[in-house]
Amino acid sequence: MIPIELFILLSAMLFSVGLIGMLTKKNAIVILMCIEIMLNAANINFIAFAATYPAAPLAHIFVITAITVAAAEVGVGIAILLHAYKTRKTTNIDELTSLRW
Amino acid sequence: MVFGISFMEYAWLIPLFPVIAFVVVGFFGNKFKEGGGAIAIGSAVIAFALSALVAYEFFTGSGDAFAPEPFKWLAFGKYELNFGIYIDSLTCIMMLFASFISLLIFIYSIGYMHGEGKRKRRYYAEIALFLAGMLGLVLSSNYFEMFIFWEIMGVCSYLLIGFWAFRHPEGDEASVKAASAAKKAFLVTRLGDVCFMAGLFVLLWAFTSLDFTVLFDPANMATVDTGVIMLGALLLFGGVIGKSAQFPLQDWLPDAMAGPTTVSALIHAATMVKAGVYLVARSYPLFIQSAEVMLVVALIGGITAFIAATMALNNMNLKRVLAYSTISQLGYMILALGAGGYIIATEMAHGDVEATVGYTAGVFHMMNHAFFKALLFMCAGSVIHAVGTEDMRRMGGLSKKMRITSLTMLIGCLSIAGFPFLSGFWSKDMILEAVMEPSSLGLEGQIFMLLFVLALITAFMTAFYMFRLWFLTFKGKPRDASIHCHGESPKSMTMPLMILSVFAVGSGFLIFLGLNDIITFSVISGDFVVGGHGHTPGHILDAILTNVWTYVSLAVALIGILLAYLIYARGSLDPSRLTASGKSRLYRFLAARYFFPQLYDQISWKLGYSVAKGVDYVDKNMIDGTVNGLANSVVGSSGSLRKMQTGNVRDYLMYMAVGLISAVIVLYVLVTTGGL
Amino acid sequence: MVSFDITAFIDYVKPIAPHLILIVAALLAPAIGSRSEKMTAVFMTLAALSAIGVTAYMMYDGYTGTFAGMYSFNDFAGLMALLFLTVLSITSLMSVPGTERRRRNGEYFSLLAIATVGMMLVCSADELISLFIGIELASIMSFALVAMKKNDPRSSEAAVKYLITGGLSTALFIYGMSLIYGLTGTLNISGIIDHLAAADVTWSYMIATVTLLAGFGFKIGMVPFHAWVPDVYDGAPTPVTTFLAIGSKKMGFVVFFKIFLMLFMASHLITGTTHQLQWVFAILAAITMTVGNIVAVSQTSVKRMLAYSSIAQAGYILIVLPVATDYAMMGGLFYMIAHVFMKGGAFVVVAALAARGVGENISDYRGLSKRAPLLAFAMLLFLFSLAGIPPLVGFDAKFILFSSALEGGTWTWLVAVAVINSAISLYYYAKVVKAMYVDKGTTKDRLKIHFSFKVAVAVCAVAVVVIGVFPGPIIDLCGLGADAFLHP
Amino acid sequence: MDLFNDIPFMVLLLLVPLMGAVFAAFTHRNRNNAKWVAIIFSAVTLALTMVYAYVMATATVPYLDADSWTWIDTDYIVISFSLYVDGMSLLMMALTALLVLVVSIFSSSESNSANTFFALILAMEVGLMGVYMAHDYFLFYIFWEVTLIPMYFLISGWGGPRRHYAAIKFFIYTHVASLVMLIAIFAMATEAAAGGPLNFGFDEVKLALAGMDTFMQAALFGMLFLGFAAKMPLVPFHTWLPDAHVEAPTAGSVLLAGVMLKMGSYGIIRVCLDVFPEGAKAWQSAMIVIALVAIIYGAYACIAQNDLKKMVAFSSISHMGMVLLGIATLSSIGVSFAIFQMFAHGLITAVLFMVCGLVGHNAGTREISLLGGLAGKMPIFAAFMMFGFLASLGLPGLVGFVAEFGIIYSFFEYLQGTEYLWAVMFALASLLLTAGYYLWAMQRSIFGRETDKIDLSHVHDVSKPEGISMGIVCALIALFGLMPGIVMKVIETVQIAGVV
Repeated sequence: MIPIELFILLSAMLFSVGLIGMLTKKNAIVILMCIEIMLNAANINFIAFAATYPAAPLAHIFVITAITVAAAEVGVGIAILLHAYKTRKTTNIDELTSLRW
Repeated sequence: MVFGISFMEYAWLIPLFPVIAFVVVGFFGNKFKEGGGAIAIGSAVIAFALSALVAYEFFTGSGDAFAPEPFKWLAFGKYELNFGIYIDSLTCIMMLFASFISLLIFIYSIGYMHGEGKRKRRYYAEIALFLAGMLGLVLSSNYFEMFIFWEIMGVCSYLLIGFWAFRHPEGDEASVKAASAAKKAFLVTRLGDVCFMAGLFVLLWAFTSLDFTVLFDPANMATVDTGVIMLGALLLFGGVIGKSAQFPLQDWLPDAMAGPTTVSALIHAATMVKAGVYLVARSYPLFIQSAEVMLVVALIGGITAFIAATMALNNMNLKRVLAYSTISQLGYMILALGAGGYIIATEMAHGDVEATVGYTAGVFHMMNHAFFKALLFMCAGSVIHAVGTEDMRRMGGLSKKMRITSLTMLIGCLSIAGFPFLSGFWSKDMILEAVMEPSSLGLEGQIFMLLFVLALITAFMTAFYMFRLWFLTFKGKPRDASIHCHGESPKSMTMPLMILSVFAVGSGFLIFLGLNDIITFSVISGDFVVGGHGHTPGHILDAILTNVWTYVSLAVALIGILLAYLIYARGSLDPSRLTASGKSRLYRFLAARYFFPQLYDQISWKLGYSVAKGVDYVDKNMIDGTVNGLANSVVGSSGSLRKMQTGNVRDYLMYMAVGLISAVIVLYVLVTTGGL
Repeated sequence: MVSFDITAFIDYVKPIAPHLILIVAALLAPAIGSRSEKMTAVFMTLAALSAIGVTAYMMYDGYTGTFAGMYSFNDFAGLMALLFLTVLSITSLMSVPGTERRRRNGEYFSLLAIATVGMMLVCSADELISLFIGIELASIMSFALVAMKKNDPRSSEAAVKYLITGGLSTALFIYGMSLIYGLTGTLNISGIIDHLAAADVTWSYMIATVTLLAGFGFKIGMVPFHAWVPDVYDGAPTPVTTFLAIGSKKMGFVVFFKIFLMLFMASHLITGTTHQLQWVFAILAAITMTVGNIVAVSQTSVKRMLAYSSIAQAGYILIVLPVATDYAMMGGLFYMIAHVFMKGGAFVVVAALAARGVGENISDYRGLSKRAPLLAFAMLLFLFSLAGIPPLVGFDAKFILFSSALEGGTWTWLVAVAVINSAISLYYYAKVVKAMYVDKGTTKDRLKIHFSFKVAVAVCAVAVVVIGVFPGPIIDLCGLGADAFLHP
Repeated sequence: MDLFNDIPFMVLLLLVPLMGAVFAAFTHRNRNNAKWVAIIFSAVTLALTMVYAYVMATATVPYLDADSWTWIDTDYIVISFSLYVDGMSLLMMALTALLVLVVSIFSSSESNSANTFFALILAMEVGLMGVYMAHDYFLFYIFWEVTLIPMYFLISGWGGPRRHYAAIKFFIYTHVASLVMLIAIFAMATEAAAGGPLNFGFDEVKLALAGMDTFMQAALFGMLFLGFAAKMPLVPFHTWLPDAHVEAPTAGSVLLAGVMLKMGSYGIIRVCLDVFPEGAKAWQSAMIVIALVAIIYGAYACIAQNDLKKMVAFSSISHMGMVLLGIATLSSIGVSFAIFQMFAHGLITAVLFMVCGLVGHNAGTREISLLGGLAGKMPIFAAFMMFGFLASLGLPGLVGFVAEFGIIYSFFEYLQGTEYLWAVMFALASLLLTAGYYLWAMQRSIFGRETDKIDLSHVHDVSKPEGISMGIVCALIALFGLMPGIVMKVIETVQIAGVV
């Protein structure tokens, strides 16, 4: 059996990748993708832990819910980005700085 | 009892009538003729009449001080402050001459202030209150009450000295000077008043009351530490120094000449400055508890008498010379009281029984001085009224145009100079005798010897400067053509002059007509009566006429008169020879009043304004600066913190990430260190 | 044969009855919205009011119950439901004159209703899953709501920012939840609390709790997870801003209470000492209120100033967490209720003025007392209430909350910080008051304010004054809520 | 008289001005109705106060009245609407009622949004009355803060050129001080509650804290003192005052200096001394030093001022220092005279600020260096100014003297037997300094050369309402100066725990 630490490590790495991606990327769509990566890191954790706690199967439900919610979020997100692109002609978040101070 | 009524019970009405006059004139004076002057005069008449009745009743009575149960004014803790009346012989004399002279001055004012228009209302209201203050003060049954009237007089003098503090008939410069003089008078006397107040504290604390009946009771006095009484007495004397213009607070009085001459007469002759002397006389039972206090009193009196006389020597302002002479004469009175008290104090300690004339001399001189100084001031006022200037250098030869004035003023000058058998002669010689008395007492005796010499020199200088004044004003030729003399003053002014000159001549004889019994002070020490009686008229006459010093002082005075005559009337002596044409250091020193004004200015400037500027700087820059600095730092940090909100969402994400990591670190630190 | 037992069904869904009302309303709203937006708003307001009625009745009845083992109704959930429903009705009311949205769209109200349902679900959630669903429901609806001003680039920019930062927060707390699950082996919240309270604070414990903290801290605008707040509040349509400020922020607090407050109290029961996370919360509370207040000082836009003040207010409410007593919890609830009316009222005024063309800058408010006296007076009440001037509700709230923090003496410094902040806040509130009342405006034209704004403002103003003067019943209610929450 | 016994005076004294404020607010902005509303309602309030005073004086327990209604009664917090009036409260209330009436008359020519102006003044009266009656810390704090708002608006709406700065400074500064006090109140209540529900009643807290140890007493005393000190204000927490006064309209200044500052000293006596007698002893020396510093510092600052109103403002600081000096002796004499001084200063300072307002309004400037010889053009004004200044410098026969005499005497008595007897010199020196700055100011402003720096051709003297309002106060100054026993009889009944 694969030790649980490896899963945690994997998820932590995924999470970090997502986080770093969010901090460094300028394109809003890429950032949305980074968020998805981070959500998936959490999902991996849930599944891995669920294996160690067979008595509590709710974790799987959580994961499925999370995936659904993430899909919805991305849906709304893309819509918003489209909207932004319509009004601002850009999805580069460095240029979306009219609201400040 | 007169007419079956005990007027002493109603003595509180005496100051009340002038107060009523003050209120009526103050609010409705312009509805009356002469700004309500008649009302003020009427109140003075009533006050004088009542005083006379009360005095008559007192002198025909048992002679014990009359002190009815006072009105409880304010009670706090175990203390009680009362309002009441206290009548003894001193009270009677004081209120008699104060109300009488004030009455004359009020009448004189009708003529003197005639041209003041609407401001007369203010004038009569204020002098009425002034009189009320003086009468209240002499009738007071305790120190607190006395202090209140004392201060009321102070404020009246402030108002009256500053009567021309705006729209002065002589122009703006004079207004400015009057305003400054009024302030100076109030502030300098207030310095004394603060001492007085401290004295009240000490006495109140020691006796839990300020009533004379309590304080002067030997039984109560015995329970209090002598040092405390001494402190209290000295602090009270501080008040006297301020009010009676004694060294070193004498300098307000010459400046106070900025007021109308009637006011000067009122302040100098009848009220205000006499209040200080009265306080010493009144507080004799306290003061004599300590010889040291009396020595201080005598010293201050002697020094004041001397230096004020020197300042008068070369002054050319008619009123100022009189002002200096007032200070000098007040010094005399204080000196006499101090010397007499010193004897009593030392005698009480030794148990000797001997009489002293000091108390009698001081009070007697106060009375005489009231008459002749009122006379002198009113004469001066008459002159000023006629010529419109106070500068003696611009006068001269006025005796032809102003016969009554010049004659009455001559009587005044002779009296103050101590010309034989005029009032000043008797009291001055009694003072000299009183100062001489303790000179046989050891080390302090030498001090009194010195004081005696000072007093003698003062007598010479007094004669000299008074006649210098008289000769410069009335004799010789008019020195300034631009000065036009209106001739003699109206009746309302000359009448009081003539009445007063009678008193200036004759009031001295009262000492042989029973006054010596009235003005006595005695204290029971052990089995003995110290101080008091033993001065029969014959004794006094004998003492004065057989005393060699009487003739010495007389000679000295005559030399003074002669010198003045030679210099200022005959012109056979050129004063510039003595003074190096006014350039000698001494001359300038005297003209600058011993540099006292500069000293006052320096002190008030350094201790007042400079410190104030410093405080203001601290307030604006440091304290308020801190407040504003704090506010500005908030606003400033707001400005910079706000820049964190760049608008770029990646920065926001960064803050979140940094926040996350720092939170973990903080938590780690907390966990490993076990919490804060 | 499967018989349909209607009473059994009602009993079954009773714990989520208010939610169901809103869901039905949300489904109907687009249909109505296509005909008349005004009607939709009124409809949604009525729906919210009927939900309020149902909730109030259930609370009055003393009802408690659990739906599907996931959502339970008790006094706390009921109280919070009332709060969110009030928010919904205020927001709906102020959305009637839809000048900020060009097209008729009933779905706007649907989104509002669904978001409210999400918030209410959070309050009654017993499990992490239900909690997560509630949060996401509210969040995703909010993302869309912020973008509702269709042609306004500022609105879309705000939405993008909200989306991205919100996404990160979602990622953070879901990651935290996964670690928590790993640590405790359960998704039941009370089970998690029992586990964590007894456990040693390890690295994974720390990372799990801090990621949760950061994720939910985002919702309440806790510094340094606050940076979206001013931009989003500024860019969003004012009704949505109101909704976010007085609604979704409270949801964040509920989550904090559910996890951390319970954790602290449980841990205190076990160890008798202060949990280390309490210190973290205390520090964050101090930073939050300070930053919020200080930055608010230099704002020129009323809306933005109110946004920063929202951050500051969140800082005050955060005091509840370190203090962690029944009294503090009650104070926190009271503060949240007070905040609904005072901050809500202020935003309604801003919206009402914006609807008549008055700008959002403080300088635009000059001379307002002459142009709209009652509105200006209401604004004055709201602002002074926010500043904590008696006898308005904001004062009572601060009074209770701050006084709760002095017990034991550990958090006196926090009260001192709060008090200093409160004084600073007076400066920027007074600036607006001064503009309205003291400064002379360029025009003296009377402003005609739409009726529904008037109603909303009046409701808030009356609440601010009446609760301010007679806080007793609300305190009792909050006490009930706190009791039901802390001692189920 | 039984006739009056059933009247709920305390509630009426809050309600009548409140009603007045509402009425005044709704009168027409440009008509003259507001001033009549203000005058009538404040006159009714004053009359009520007087009747109340009479009723209290004749009651079986003279000068003591209390009433309480449950207000907030929950498991966590218990607050009652508790009112309590004793001699000190009564005096301050009478002063409030009087000064509100006086400023209403004085300001009757106010035409700029007169309705709001008079509404604010009456609202102010509600707050002030409330502060002096409240007997529950919650209530006390509410009224305490409520007074700030009308004053803030009065300053920033009707003030001078730098009014915004002054108003916000006043508002925030005093608010901060109040908040410090609030923390202390929380701490007191928490300490008193000992785990139970927080009860903010004065009596309950006092009872529960009776056995508190000295350290805690001193700490809480210090915090409360800080709050009250900024209100009084004492150096160095005073800098809001000169700015506020300089910019405030006359009515605001009169109320601010006349009754609002007294809230601070009232609080010190009512709360600090009464609840923390041990704390008071611990702070005694510090209080004395602060008081002396305030007295001397204030007086010196006066000398340096060029603005007449600023000078008067600083003189308030000096005189309120005198109040603290009386309090700091912790003797019944000292505290009695401190209360007396609060009353006296309230009257005197009202005249002073009205005088300053007049000179600013009539001559167009209050800069002393620009004034001079005004007595010629404005004799009545000059008389009022002189009266006010002389009263303030402690002229015997006027009310200020009695207070200062008593306070300095109590200080002197306190110092007896210590080695610090010389300290009384500072208090005495202040009398001299006070006389100095007042006389100097008069010399330069109303006496001497008629100024040519400002146009005096249109200057007019005191108008009728102004004269009436100042006359009333001046008459009272003289009345209570000549018969201080009237006031002292009321003060005597005040019972404060920390006072021997």
